[in-house]
Amino acid sequence: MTGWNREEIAARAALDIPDGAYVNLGIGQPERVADLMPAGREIILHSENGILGMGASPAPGETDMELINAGKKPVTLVPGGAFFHHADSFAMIRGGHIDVCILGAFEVTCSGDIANWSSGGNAAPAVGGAMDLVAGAREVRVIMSHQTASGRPKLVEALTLPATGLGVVKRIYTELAVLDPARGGFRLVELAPGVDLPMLERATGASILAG
Amino acid sequence: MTGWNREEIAARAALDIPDGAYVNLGIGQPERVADLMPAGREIILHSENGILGMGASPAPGETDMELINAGKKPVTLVPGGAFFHHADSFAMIRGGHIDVCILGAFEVTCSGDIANWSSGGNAAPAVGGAMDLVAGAREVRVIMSHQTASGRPKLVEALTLPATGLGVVKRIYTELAVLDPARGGFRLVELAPGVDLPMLERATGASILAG
Amino acid sequence: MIDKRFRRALDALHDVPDGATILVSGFGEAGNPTELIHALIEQGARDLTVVNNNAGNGEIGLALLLKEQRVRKIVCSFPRGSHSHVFDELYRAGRIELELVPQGTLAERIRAAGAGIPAFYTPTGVGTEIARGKETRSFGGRDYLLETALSADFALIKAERADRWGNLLYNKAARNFAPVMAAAAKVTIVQARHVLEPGDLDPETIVTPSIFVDRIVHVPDPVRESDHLAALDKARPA
Amino acid sequence: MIDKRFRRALDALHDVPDGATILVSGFGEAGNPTELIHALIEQGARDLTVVNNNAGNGEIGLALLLKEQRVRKIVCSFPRGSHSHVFDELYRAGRIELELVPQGTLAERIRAAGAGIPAFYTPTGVGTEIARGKETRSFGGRDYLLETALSADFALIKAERADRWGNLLYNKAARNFAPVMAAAAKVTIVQARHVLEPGDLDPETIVTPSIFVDRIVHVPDPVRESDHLAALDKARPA
Repeated sequence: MTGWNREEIAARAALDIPDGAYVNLGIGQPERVADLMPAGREIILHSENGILGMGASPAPGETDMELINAGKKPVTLVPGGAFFHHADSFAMIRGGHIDVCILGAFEVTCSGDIANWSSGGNAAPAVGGAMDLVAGAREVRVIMSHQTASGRPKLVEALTLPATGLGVVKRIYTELAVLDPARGGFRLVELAPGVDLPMLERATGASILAG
Repeated sequence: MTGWNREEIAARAALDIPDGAYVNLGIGQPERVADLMPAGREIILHSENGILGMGASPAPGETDMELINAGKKPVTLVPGGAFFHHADSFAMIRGGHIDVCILGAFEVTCSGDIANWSSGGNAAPAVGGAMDLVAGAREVRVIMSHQTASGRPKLVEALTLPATGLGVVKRIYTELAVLDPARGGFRLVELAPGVDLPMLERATGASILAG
Repeated sequence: MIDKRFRRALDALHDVPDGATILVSGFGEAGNPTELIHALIEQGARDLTVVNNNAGNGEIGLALLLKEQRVRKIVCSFPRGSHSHVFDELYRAGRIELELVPQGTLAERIRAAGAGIPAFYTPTGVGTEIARGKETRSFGGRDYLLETALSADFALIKAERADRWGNLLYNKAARNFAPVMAAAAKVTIVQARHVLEPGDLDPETIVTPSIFVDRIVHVPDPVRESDHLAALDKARPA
Repeated sequence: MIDKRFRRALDALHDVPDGATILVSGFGEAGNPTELIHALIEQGARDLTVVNNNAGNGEIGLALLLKEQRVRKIVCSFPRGSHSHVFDELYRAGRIELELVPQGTLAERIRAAGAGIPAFYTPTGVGTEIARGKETRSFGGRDYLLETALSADFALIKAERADRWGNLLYNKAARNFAPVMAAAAKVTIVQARHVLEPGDLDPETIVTPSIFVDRIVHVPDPVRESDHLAALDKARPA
């Protein structure tokens, strides 16, 4: 087996979250992070739809469709959690109160630009809270697949899709590696098991800066 | 006895408030209106410091200094009342949700201009919520004494003091009369007992439009 | 006496004219005033502008209103969904106008309308297609966009508990847009699971004070959108 | 583990530098963090800018901070009061700077700072001395003033109940400015009558979520300003 599976990527991203952090989880892959919190830390999860202290997925049969996450899937609330309205929720985001946000992405560049709201074409665009998050969170991280289904790199030198934000992404988690956008390329932080540097370079649309 | 006393003025102002109205009471004379609500009506009083459903003054010995009105005096809360923070309180005011506000004033003109925040001189000015109220309430009314302590008219043609708002006052209650600012003078709505028109005209710094 | 209760949803919606702008609460399935929207379908108003975070799911509530072609324009942040086929088809066919607004800007524009703020600056969307045609201005060395208040003729919202005066409490994440929408419309209509008397709600815990609410309809057992979607999935040809 | 509790107020205030801008909650007597202010006096920071609705009463709390000449400038809406003699004298002597802000504009400027809004337009103060030097702009045929966010280094606020994470509830009209101030400062310090564990407060009723709070000091029996003022009045020469 080569690389991390989806659960392992989310767990790897979770591992980087410090004790006491307030963390927003975006739609899609990042949602899994809520189920993979490292033991021994108090990390407070924020969901854009008005939840602080979001917990893991509920046990089967205990779902409540009025307690859902940004991806509209049922979640739970931890002791110490709170509910609030949308303007207050985005005051937290826009006001710089979120320590870390973890987003999904269509493309990320080595300058930290991110595209995740419009895939072009005639399908309806859907921005959600992503532009607020990249403008307001203190640190923006991304969980994404390394390439498209058809094998095109998603870590690139320049966006081909409409930008969500420019120069904002600080770290990327994929099935192949953990990488940081850096001047002129992506700096390698960690390779997934069974992945070597040439393999990573072939799958990436920009230089890999190793070491 | 000539004219209304302070209690009677406040009661007269209260009488004009329709059933179901949301009413803000300003500092000073208007505070008394809370104690003089006409029977048989549900009128909801707003206090700028975060109260909707403000009630009358508390019985002696039942004061709570964390339940006070805009003038910092102890009040009560009626069933159906609610507490909220200052930004929400002024959202109610600025957002046009208050049906009637009743303010005190240093001067009001027959054009509806009002001055009630700065008496000039070297005393510190104090605007409070008055400018928000005149900008946001659907109808602005004033309870005031007709003249200064030294006998100068306070109902005038043009302000001599810094304005709180221009063209906003719709009705004035004094110890002598109820008056509406109108083009070219104050339109007489009602004379207090024992007051006649010449008396009112002598005490007023602008024309009285009778009938 | 203040009594904002209406016996039937249809009566509470009697005066919605063609061309009205309507704020609709809800995020995903949580907080959708489905029964009020169904009454609006019955009522007949058309050529509507609807503001909601999403663009409807399945063929119920907002999606059904869209399917009945009663909506000229939708203002939302995230129209895509696993069950947004009604919107998707109308959009692809060019039969509905979409104003896409970042979610925080959407919430803040509605909040501004309720608070008497005609416009504000926000960092959200600077340097993106969302900034197109908008004023950009620098404060303290950072660029911001000017965004304007988003007010409406009506708001349709869902609450957990209401009293006769219109004080409201919500349930969990079903709160979402309802409190800001309640304040931003000329007429705010609420469907509430429980309707009580003034004094029954703790004044420290009221989320929407009565001043923002105009009409209340008691809907004790609202439809569950998830049941509808599950049935829809089951009926779908394999 | 998240534990924002400090055993002593003085420790919670250890890093307030000279020249700091400090938001102080309270309206009249309700919600004043008197014990935190007294700790600030002991701590020694000077040349402060203080934001509060009023300018202190008697010779306690904010009035005492003023009396000790630790405040260079005060930003408030209503400095006058029946017991504001400390401020009155400093002001008349030209020994304190006053920035007078309409109360709703004050609340909204603080709220904007916490919400990442650098500036907004408001109808309040148009055509008055308050408008002097401010941009006026028309929206929909009405004039508005541009007002900017009012942020701070520290906020000192008083709450009724706090949990270890920093979730807060208030008591009645003592809530006033505290929720918006908590969000607008780099460091928010709370004095709370009761300090509990996460989960002890109902998540539907929390007014200030923990994300806005940095430090908590347990002050179970705060001083009552009205007792102080009554004693002051009694001692005053006839």
